[in-house]
Amino acid sequence: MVDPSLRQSPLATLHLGGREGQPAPEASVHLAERRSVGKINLRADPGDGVLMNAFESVLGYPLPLDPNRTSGDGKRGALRLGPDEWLVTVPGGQENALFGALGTAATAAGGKHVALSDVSDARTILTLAGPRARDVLQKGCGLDLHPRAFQTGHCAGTLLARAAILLHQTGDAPAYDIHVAWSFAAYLWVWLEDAGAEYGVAVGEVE
Amino acid sequence: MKKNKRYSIFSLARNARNYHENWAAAWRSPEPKPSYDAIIVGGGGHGLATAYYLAKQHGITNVALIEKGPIGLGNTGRNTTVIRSNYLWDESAAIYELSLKLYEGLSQELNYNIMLSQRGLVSLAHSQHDLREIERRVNAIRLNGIDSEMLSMAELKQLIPILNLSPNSRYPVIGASIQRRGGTARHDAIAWGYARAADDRGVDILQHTEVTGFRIQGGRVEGVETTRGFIAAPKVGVAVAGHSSVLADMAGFRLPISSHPLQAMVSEPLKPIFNTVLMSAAVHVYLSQSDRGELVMGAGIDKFNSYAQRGSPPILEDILAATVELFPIFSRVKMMRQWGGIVDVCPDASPIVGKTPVSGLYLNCGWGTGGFKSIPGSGFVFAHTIAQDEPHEIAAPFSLERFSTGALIDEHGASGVAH
Amino acid sequence: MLRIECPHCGARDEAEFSCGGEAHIARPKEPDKLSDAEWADYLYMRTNPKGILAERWCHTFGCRRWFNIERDTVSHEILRVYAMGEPRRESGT
Amino acid sequence: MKRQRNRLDVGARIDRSRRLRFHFNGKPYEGFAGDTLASALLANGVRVVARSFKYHRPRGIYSAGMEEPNALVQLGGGASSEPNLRATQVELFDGLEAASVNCWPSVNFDIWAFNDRVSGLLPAGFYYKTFMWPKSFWHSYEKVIRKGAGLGTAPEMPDHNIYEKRHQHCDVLVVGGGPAGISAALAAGRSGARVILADEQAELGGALLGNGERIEAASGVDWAMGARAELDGMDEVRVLSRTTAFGYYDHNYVLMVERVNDHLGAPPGTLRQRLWKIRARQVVLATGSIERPMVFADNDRPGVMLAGAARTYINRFGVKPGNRAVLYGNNDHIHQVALDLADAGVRVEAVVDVRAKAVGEAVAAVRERGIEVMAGHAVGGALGKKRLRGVEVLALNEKGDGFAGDIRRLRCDLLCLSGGWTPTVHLFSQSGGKLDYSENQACFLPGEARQAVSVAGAANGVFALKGCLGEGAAAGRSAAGKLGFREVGAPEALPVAQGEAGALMPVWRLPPVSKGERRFVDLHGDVTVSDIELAAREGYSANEHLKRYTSTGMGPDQGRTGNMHALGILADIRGESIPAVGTTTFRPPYTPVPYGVMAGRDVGVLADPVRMTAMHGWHERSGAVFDDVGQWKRPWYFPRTGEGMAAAVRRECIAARSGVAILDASTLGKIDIQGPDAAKFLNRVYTNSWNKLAVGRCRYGLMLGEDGMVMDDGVTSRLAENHYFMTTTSGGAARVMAWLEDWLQCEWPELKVYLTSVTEQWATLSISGPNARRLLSELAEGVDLEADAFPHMVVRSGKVAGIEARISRVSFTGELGYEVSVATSYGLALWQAFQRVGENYDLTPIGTEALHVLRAEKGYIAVGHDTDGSVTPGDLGMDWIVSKKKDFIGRRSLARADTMRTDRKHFVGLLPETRVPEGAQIVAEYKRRPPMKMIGHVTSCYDSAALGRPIALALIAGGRERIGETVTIPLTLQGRVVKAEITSPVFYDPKGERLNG
Ligand SMILES: Cc1cc2nc3c(=O)[nH]c(=O)nc-3n(C[C@H](O)[C@H](O)[C@H](O)COP(=O)(O)OP(=O)(O)OC[C@H]3O[C@@H](n4cnc5c(N)ncnc54)[C@H](O)[C@@H]3O)c2cc1C
Ligand SMILES: NC(=O)c1ccc[n+]([C@@H]2O[C@H](COP(=O)([O-])OP(=O)(O)OC[C@H]3O[C@@H](n4cnc5c(N)ncnc54)[C@H](O)[C@@H]3O)[C@@H](O)[C@H]2O)c1
Ligand SMILES: Cc1cc2nc3c(=O)[nH]c(=O)nc-3n(C[C@H](O)[C@H](O)[C@H](O)COP(=O)(O)O)c2cc1C
Ligand SMILES: [Zn+2]
Repeated sequence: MVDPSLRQSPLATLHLGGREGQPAPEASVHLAERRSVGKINLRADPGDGVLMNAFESVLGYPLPLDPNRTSGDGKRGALRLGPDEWLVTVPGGQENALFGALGTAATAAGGKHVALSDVSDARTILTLAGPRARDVLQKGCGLDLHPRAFQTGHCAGTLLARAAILLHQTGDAPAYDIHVAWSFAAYLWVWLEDAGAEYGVAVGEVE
Repeated sequence: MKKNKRYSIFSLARNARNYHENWAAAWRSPEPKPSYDAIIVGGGGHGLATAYYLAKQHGITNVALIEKGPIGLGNTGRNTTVIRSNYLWDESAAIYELSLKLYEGLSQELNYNIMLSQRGLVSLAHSQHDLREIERRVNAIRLNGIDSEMLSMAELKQLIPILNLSPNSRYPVIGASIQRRGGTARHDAIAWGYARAADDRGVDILQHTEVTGFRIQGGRVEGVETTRGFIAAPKVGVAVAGHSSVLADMAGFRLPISSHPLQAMVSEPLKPIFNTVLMSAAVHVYLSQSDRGELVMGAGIDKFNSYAQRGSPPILEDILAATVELFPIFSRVKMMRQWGGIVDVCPDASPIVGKTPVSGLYLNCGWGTGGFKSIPGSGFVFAHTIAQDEPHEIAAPFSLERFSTGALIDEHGASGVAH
Repeated sequence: MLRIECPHCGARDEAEFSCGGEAHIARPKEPDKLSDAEWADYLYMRTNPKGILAERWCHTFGCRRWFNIERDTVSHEILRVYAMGEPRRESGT
Repeated sequence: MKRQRNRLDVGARIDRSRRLRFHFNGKPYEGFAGDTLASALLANGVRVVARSFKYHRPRGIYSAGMEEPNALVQLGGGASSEPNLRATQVELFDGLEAASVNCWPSVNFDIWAFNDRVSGLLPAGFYYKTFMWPKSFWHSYEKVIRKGAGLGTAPEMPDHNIYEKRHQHCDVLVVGGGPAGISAALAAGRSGARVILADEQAELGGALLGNGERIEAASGVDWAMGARAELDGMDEVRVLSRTTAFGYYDHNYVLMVERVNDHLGAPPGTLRQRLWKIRARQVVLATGSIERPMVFADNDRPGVMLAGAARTYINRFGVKPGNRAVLYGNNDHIHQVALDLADAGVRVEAVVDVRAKAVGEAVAAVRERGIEVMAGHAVGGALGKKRLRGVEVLALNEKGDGFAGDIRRLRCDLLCLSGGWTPTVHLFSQSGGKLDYSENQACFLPGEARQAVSVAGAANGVFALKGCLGEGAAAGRSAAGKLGFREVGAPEALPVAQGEAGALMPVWRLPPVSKGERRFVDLHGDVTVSDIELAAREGYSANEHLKRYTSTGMGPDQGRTGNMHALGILADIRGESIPAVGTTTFRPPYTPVPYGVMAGRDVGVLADPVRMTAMHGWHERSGAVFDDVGQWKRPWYFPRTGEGMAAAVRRECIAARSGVAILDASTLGKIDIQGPDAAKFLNRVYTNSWNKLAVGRCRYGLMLGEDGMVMDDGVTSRLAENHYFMTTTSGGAARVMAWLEDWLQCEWPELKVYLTSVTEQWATLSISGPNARRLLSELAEGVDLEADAFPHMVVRSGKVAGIEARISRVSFTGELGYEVSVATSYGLALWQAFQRVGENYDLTPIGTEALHVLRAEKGYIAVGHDTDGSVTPGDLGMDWIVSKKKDFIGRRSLARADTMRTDRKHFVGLLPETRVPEGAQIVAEYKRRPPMKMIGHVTSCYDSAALGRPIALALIAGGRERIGETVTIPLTLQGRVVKAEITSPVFYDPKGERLNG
C-alpha cells in the first residue's frame, strides 16, 4: 500500500483548509469532496450472462442493466454509463484488489473482450446535499431533476455549467454525487459554491 | 414627368421640393423573356454583382437574374458586414483584396452610397498560439502588398479603451493585429446598389421567380425551369449560397458543401462607443457598431445542417458571455434582435468559383461565413469565368477540382473564424 | 436547443451531443481502386438536402455512443432515431 | 417638490401611503409604490419625455406597456447605468434616476431637432443617395451621422450586479398571466401537472389590471389575486412574475428573463436578473394583444396616447392622463375608455369614430352621458408641438376612404386612439407556427402550430373576457390532458357579463389633408406614410424591402404599434390583400434582453474552466509563468528572481543538455486501448505498423486525417497482450479520443476494442538529461534502470518514491529521458520527491518553451505548431513512418495529384542570422517592395544554447532540394531583412547518441 497521506486533492489549489466542517447553521446545501473512492471503469457485453454472473459474484450485487441506473450502495456500487460501460466504486484503497478479482473472474468466465481501467483518480466526487441541492444543480444542468424524473439510484452523464459530469442521486434529501474530472474539479467547486451562495453553503469534511 | 434616377445631394434637394414623388424605381420588375444570353440564379450580392459585371465588363446585357424571393434577403441581407482582405494564403489574399479594392470605389461606381466604413479591423490574440498565427498572417499579408500591422498593447488600449485588457481576464488579450482598410459596409446597399446598376445596363431582375430545375441536354445546360416557366440560356451561373446543394442536386451532382445556421444579433441603438471592428477567434466573437448605433455581433456556426435561418440559443449565450468578458461595460446593454442565415460551408473554408460537370453551368458558392466581403471581387471573376467559359486567373484555384486533386486552400487554422 | 432522444439515455439537450454530419457514408473497402474523383466523393461530397437528412450524432457528454437520426433540416423535427449500422429508410418514406 | 397634480385621490393599485422620490432629467419628483416611471411622470404632469430617433421630435408617453415606442430612458448612472428602458415598464423605486435619451442639451431644447426642419431632405433611404462625393469625405459624414444616431449611452463602468441562469422542465408552460393565462394555469395546475405561469408584469391580471372589467361579483383584479393565491398553494405550480418569455426555440425550449430586483433598484452586488431556460412538454401562450393606433398628421404629439393606456393610467395607476380628451378610433373600445375618462373627471370633448354607424352598448352609454359621438369622422391632424393642443376633425366620405366636408377643430390635451387589436403572436410565430389573417378583426391570428403549443385569449383573437376565461381553461386542461393529467371536478365556467360589441372597421391610410404633412407609422423610427409610399415607388415594395429601406419596425419596440399599419398601407398601395403582402419575421427577443443575463455567471473566473495539473500548486509557488494550451494552464518557463524569459529558457535548456531537467507532462492525452483487435485498430489509425510491437515496448505513431494531413502524434506502449496505452498531444487529447471512438463505433464495429480516456488518471513528469538515470535510480524501486535492461522505448512498472508508477523511457528532447506516471492524486508528492533528491543534481524545472527549443534542436515536429492541417508526412520528411503494406486512415489521400507534387512545402531547418518571429515568411527573391512571392514560412524559431545561435524550422516549397541555399526573411513589421541558410531540420546530435545517455 502506498502511503495515502501523500495523496492530494484536486481542490488543493483552492486552499479550502479551515473551512471544511465549519458550522453553517443557515446553510441549506452541503458541499464536500469524497476523495477516498476507488473507481474502476468496466467495459463488457451485457448480453454475456455468464460474464455478468461472474461479476456479480465478485461484486456481491449485479451490474445494473437499465440505462442511467445504479446498483449497490453509495460506497460499493456500479453506475451504468453506457450500453457496455460501467463505473464500479469501492472504498478507496480496495481498487487494486477489486481490479484483480474482476479480471480473474472475467478470464474464468471466458470473457474474451473485457476492459478494466483503474480510474480512481481520473475523477473526483463532489457531494452535494440538502433541501436546495436540486436548485443549485438546475442552475447549470439541463437534466430534469424533478423527483418525478430523476430519483435516488439514478445516474446520468451530463453537463454541469461548463464541466462534463456524471451525476448520481444518492439520497432523497436530495443528495448527489457529482463525478468530475480531476482538472475540472476546482472550477466546478467554485461554481457550486457560487451557485449555492444564496442558499448558504456548508463545506463538509473530506471523507 | 421624367422620373429621377441619378442620385446626388442636388437631386435629393430638387426632389424634396415635390415631396419625392418623382423618383424612379431603383430597378424594374420586367416579365421574363423566353430566353437570355445568360442567366444568373440567386439575387444575393454575389449573383447581383455577377450580373452587373457581365453587363459592364463583358457587354453581355441580355441577362436575367432570377431570385426566388425579393433580392438581397439571403445571407447578404443578414450578415454582420465585416470587410477585410487579410487572408493567409496567396490565393485568398488575391480574391479578397481585389474585392476590397472594388469596394473602395463602389459607392461612386454604382452611384449608390454603400457606406463603406474603413474603420479598421482588429484581431485579438489570447495565447502564444494565437499570437503566432496572427503574426504569420500579418507577415504573409504584408508581403502580398496588403496592409496589415501588429498593434502594441498601448496602441490597442488607445484604439479601444473600453476593451478589457486586464491580465486576470480568463482569456487575457496578449496581442492584436489590425487591417486599417478593413471595416464594414451597409449590407442592403450592396444588393440594392448592384441591382440598380445592373438594371440600368439592361439586366432583367426577376424577383419571386424560383428555379426548380435545369434543362440539360448532352451534358450542356439549355436553361432553367422556374415557377414562372422555362427560361432558356446557353450559360447559367448559380450563386445561391446556402441553397447551392439544392441546385446542384437539380443539375445532378453533389457538392462538398453543407448548409449550417450562422447566427447574428444586434443590440439596441447606442451613441457611438466603439469605433473599430473587433474579432477574437479564440473566444468566437466579432462585433462592430453600425451607423444606426446598434452593436452588430456574430458567432461561430451551429454544428448541424439547417435551412431554417435560425440556430440554437447556447451559441448566443456563449458570444454574449465572451462579449461581456471582453467589454464589461456592455453587461447592461440589451440584445434587441437575433437571427440566423444559412451558410454554405466548404471543408477548407474557401469558396468554389468556376465550372461544374455540366457545361455552360457555372458555380459560385462555399463562401460560408465570410462571403460578404468578397462580393465585388467574386462577382468580377465569376462574370469573367462565365463570359469566357474559362476561369479568371484569380478564380482558378477555387475550382471544384481541387477536392479531387487535394489542392485545398485551408483557411481554417490560420484565420480562425472566417468573417 | 434541440432535444435529442439518445437511444441509451433518453431525451437530452443538444448541448450534450456532437453532430457528425451525414450518416451512412461507408469508407470504401478498397480505396486504392478509386479514382481521385471517386475518393473525393467519399471524402467531401455530401448530400445536403433541404428536408429530411439522415445524420449521425454522438452523445458526447452522456454515454459517448454514436447513433443515427432522421431530421428535417427546415423544421428541425426529429423523425427517427436508430442505431449505428441500421440501414437508412428507403427514400420516399 | 411639485405636487402630483394629475393624481386621482382614490382607487387604483398604487399605495398612496408609500411615497417614492425620484429624479427625471435632474429634476426631483414624487410618485407612489405601484407606479411605473411613466405613470409617475404623467401624475406629475411631465409631457415631453423623449425625442424621436431621426427627427428628434418631442415625444410623450404613448402606451402603458412593452409596446412603448417613445418613452425610452437611461436609467441610473455609473455601474448601474442602463440605456433604453421603456418608462412604461420601469417600476418606480425610491431614489430612481432617469434621463431622456437621444437629445442635446436637453429633452425640451434639443439642437438635433434641426433635423425636423430639414426633414424634406431626409426621406427614407436618403443616405443611399448622397454623401458620395467627394469620395474621401464619407468618413467625416459618417462621424456626424453616427453621432446623431443611436439612443442611450453604453454604461461607462462594469456592471455592479450579478446574473444567473437556471434550467427548468415542466409539463405545461403558460406564458401570460391575464385572464386567459390564469385560467390555463389553474386548469393545468389542478390536474397535478407541473406548471409554470410566467408574466412580465409585477402582478398577475394582465389587461384586468387596467381595464376595470369584472368577473362574477368581484373586480377582475380581485379575481386574479384569488387565483394567484390558489396557484401559490399548489406544489407543482410555479408562478413567475416580472418574467418575460422572450424566445421560443426548437423543441419547446423557451428562454425567459426574470427581473429579480430591478423594482427595488437592484443594489450593488445583488442578483438582478435570472435567465430561465425552460423545456416544456406543452406550452400555452396567453400573451394578450396590443392596441393599434390611428394614423394622421402629427400623430406623435405628446398627449396622443393609446386608448387602453389611458384607461390603465386611470384604473391601475390613479393618474389622469389629461384634462380634456378626444377619443379617436374604429371600434367600441374608444367608447368604453371615454366612459372611464369621464368617470375620472376628464372632460371628454368628443369621440371620433370612423364608423358611420357606431352602435352597441358602449356607444349608447357614451351618448347617454351627453358626450358627442362623431360617427363617420376622422382626425386629420393634431395641433401643438411639445404638447397636444387640439385636433382637426373631418367627416369621411361614404366609402370611408376619403374626406368630405370641412375641418373642425377640437381643443384637447389628450387624444386616445384605438385602431383595433393586434394579437401578440410573437412567440407563436417564433415557434414556427403559421399565421392566418382574419378580415373581420383585421389582424393575424395563430394558425397551424409546428410545436406542442396552443394559444388562448386575446392572443388568439378572442378579445372578450368571457371567451378569454373559457378558452384559457380549455387550453390548460387540454395541454395537461395530452400528458395524461386529468383535472378532477372541473369548476363551472365563471359568469361574466358581456355586452354587444360593434364590428371594427379597418382604416390603414387616409389621403393627406395637406401636402407634405407627416403621418407617423413607426413612431420610434420616424417612418411616415410618405416614406412607405416613396419606398414602394422606388421598387422597395416587398414587405422585407420596405422594412429595411424605411427601417419600419427596426427599433427597440420592433414596431409593436406600427407594423400592422405599415403592412396595411403597403397592401393598399400594391392593391393586394394583407396576407398576400405578409408579415416580416418575428424574431427573438420579444423584448430586449441585457447581455449580462445571457452571460450569467459565465464571466470572470467562471468564464471557462481553468484546467490545472496535480503539480500546479508547486509551479505557482515557484513563480512559473503560464501559457494557455486550450483550457490548460501550462508552465511556460520558470524565471528566477530578476531573470528575464530569454535567460530563464536558456538556463533551462542548458540544464536539460548537461544535467537534468524536469517537466510536468501531465496534460498529454492518454487513452487505454484494450481488446483482441487492439493492434489491428492501431494499424488502421496510425501510419506505421503495430504488428510486431512486443509487450513492454513503446512506439511513436503519426495519425492522419482522412485527407492525408497530419493530425496528431504520440507514443503508444503495449502493456499486455491486448492492452495498449496511447498518448496524444495535450491540445489534441479530446479530439483524438472522439475521433477514435467515431471510427470504432461507426466504421469498424466488428473490431473488439474498448477505449477509455485515462488522461486525468495519470500525473506524468518527464526528466531528461545526462543525469536522468542517476536521478531516477535514487527514487525507483524494483526496476532495473541499466541501459541494457531498460533501453530506449521501453515501459516498466515499479515504484518511484514509494508510489506505484509506470516508467517509460522516451524522449522529446533528444537526451536520455524518462516519463514517470503515477495516479494523479500522488502527482504532487512524486514531483516533490524529485525536487528533494534533485537538489544534488541541480534538477531544473523547465516549461514548455524550453521543451520547444530542445525538440526543435532535434528537428522533432510539434503538431499544431509546425503543422497546420495542410502538411503530409512526406512534407515532414517522415516517409519512414508511413507503411506501404497496409491501409490506414488518410493513406489514399497521399496519392492524389496535389499531395504527390514534389514541390510541396517541406519541413526543413533554417539557420537565420538572427532570431525571427515564428510566422515570418520566406522569399527566394527579395524585392524592396511587396508584393513578392513567398515560398514558405518559419514555423519555429529559438535561440539555441546548445548551438550558440538562432535556429529555426520552416516549411519551404521544395525545401529538401534546396538545402544549402540561402533564402530571405523580410520582416517588414520590424523594417529589417534576415538571411537564412536552409539545412536539415536536425541541428543537434544527428546520430541520436545522447538518447542512450
Ligand atoms: C449571420 C451571418 C454573418 C455573416 N457575417 C459576415 C461578415 O461579417 N463578413 C462577410 O464577409 N461575410 C459574412 N457572412 C457571409 C455572407 O453573408 C455570405 O457569404 C454572402 O452574403 C453570400 O452572398 P450570396 O450572394 O452568395 O448569397 P445570398 O445572399 O444568400 O443569396 C443567395 C440568393 O439565392 C436565392 N436562391 C436560393 N435558391 C434559389 C432558387 N432555387 N431560385 C432562385 N433563387 C434562389 C436566395 O433566395 C438568395 O437570395 C455572414 C453570414 C451570416 C449568415
Ligand atoms: N375591449 C376590447 O376590445 C379588448 C380587446 C383585447 C383584449 N381585451 C381584454 O384583454 C384581456 C385579454 O385577456 P388575455 O388573458 O388574453 O390577455 P391579457 O392582455 O390580459 O394578458 C396577457 C398577459 O401576458 C403578458 N405577456 C405577454 N407576452 C408575454 C411574454 N412574452 N412573457 C411574459 N408575459 C407576457 C402580459 O404582460 C399580460 O399580462 C381581457 O380582459 C379582455 O377583455 C379587451
Ligand atoms: C448589419 C445589420 C444590422 C441590423 N440592424 C437591425 C436593427 O437595427 N433593427 C432590427 O430590428 N433589425 C436589425 N437587423 C436585423 C434584421 O431585422 C433581420 O432580422 C435580419 O436581416 C434577418 O432577417 P429576418 O429576421 O427577416 O430573417 C440588422 C441586420 C443586419 C445584418
Ligand atoms: Zn446517451
